[in-house]
Amino acid sequence: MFLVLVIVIVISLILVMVRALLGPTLYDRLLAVNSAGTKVVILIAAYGFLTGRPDFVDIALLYALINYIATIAVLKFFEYGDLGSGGYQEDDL
Amino acid sequence: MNVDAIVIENIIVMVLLTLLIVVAVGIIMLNDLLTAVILSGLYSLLSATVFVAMDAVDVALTEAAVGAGISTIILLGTLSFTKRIQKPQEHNNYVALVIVCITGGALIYGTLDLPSYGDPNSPANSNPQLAQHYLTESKKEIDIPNVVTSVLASYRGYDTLGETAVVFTAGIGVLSLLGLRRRRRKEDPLLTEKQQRKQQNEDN
Amino acid sequence: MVEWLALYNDWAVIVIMMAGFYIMIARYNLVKKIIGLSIFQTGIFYFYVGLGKVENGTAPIFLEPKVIDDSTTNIAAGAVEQTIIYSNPLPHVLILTAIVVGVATMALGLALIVRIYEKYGSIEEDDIQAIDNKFICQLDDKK
Amino acid sequence: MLLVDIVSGVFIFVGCLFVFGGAVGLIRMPDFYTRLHAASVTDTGGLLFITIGLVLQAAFVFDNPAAAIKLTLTIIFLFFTAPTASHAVAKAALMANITPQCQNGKSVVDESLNSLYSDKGKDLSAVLMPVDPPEIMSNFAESKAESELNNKDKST
Repeated sequence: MFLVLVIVIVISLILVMVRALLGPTLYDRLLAVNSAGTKVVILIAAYGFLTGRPDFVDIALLYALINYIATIAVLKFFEYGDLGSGGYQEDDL
Repeated sequence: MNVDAIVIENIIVMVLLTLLIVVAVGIIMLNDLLTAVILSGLYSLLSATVFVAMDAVDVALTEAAVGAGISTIILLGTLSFTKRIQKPQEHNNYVALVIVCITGGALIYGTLDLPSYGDPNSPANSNPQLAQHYLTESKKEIDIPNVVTSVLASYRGYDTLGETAVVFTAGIGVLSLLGLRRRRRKEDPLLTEKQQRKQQNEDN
Repeated sequence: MVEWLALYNDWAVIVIMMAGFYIMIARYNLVKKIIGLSIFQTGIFYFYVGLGKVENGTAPIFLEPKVIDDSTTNIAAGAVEQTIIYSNPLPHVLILTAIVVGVATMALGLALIVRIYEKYGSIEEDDIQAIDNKFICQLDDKK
Repeated sequence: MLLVDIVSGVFIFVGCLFVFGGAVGLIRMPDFYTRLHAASVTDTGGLLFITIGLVLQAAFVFDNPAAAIKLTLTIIFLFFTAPTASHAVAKAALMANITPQCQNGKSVVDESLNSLYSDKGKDLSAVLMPVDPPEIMSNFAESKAESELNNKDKST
């Protein structure tokens, strides 16, 4: 069961990586990398079960958080060209 | 654990390493720097999976926090201060390719003497003074269930101290290079009055 | 394991390292060079950690024997009666140090690149060299 | 024991279908917004089913409640973060004027939505200039132009 899960996730990881390498726009690549991050979270969790030690789910948990931060940082760079400026404020609009 | 399980684990590691090669070649081929940064984030994601598959869970944790998180963000910060587009290179650098192929060939020739992957009798894994000592004695001597922690903090504590010194030095270097002079917010005409007042309050 | 596959991981690691090496010597963009440096570094990390992997082993965190249930269908079933094999923890420690130092190095290099961009207005190596050459020629003319 | 295996196996199988379908959709779909739709399936549906199956396994078969709790936390975090990330990607793409592909050569995006977001985007980019020396500002404008150029073609 876990073996099937791991194989399916690795295959879909390959498909997503093809999109990340081919993607016509940067947003496609970013979307593919974000999706690959979710798949890696599942893969790490499933690999722990496959080898019989499910103690290492911490890494998957950490990854779920870090992946989100990286995606949001890249998007902020896209929108403002800068990481330092703030987001929307009521005064600005 | 039977033989099939070992083969399956090895195949997973092989597939992941092959994917890493593909991503690295993609970083070579693509010209946009932002694309390269995004792909290097993907590279760190995959590399943590490789570390988990190679039983190095502590390394995977560090790589997750440091490789995927911090390095992506500092690369983006650099891009926000500099240019985003790489100047296109017309010619391929054949001299570099030849040098790389020769070096890689020499290294591959060197690997023929290495022990095979996962060999329990290799010198690194069977040394009674290092690996075996840590695995058998650290429960009695340090009493921490995680061997990596006990080696990192106790047996090789001075290494970790030196690492901290290196990180501290790098921090001083970055601060002295970039400094605090970037905060010229008051001169910016685009800020609204309310924000300026807020900043003055902060500065006071 | 098939004989020639036993070294496949080392070869893959060498290809990764050479990809990073190629970026470093063939691409003129400095940020790209830093990315290549980090790829080269990670190749070395895989090499070290791969040397520490032991067949049948698990991560070097001591197990309570009751953690593994005998009747499960997972791979490690039946490992309770045997002595549990752990992978070699020493490469993990070395690589843990190396990752943190590598990121510190990268941050320092990127700070240098930002300074270079402020001075030269470019982060391409050939542009910077051209500007340098022009400057040196001007100095020679003054003499 | 057998019942738990069957139930978690069904959950994991359904989740595998979601993940694989999402990956295939990411390859096969024609333009960005439909790909986004396909990828969101992986982030929520596939993750939910697979993780429920894994939680069942961890709690009842492996007898490891700590892992089950951590997996539940993973579900909770990803259910907050994954839709947020998808929404942010979609909004950023809309503000960068990426138009959906369509058959008549006309944009499918609703006119009111388009004007709402693109106008706001222009205003914001005028207001939120980087707070830095002038050369950086010109560089910013240049990079905006370059990004619009880059959105059209690919950068191989």
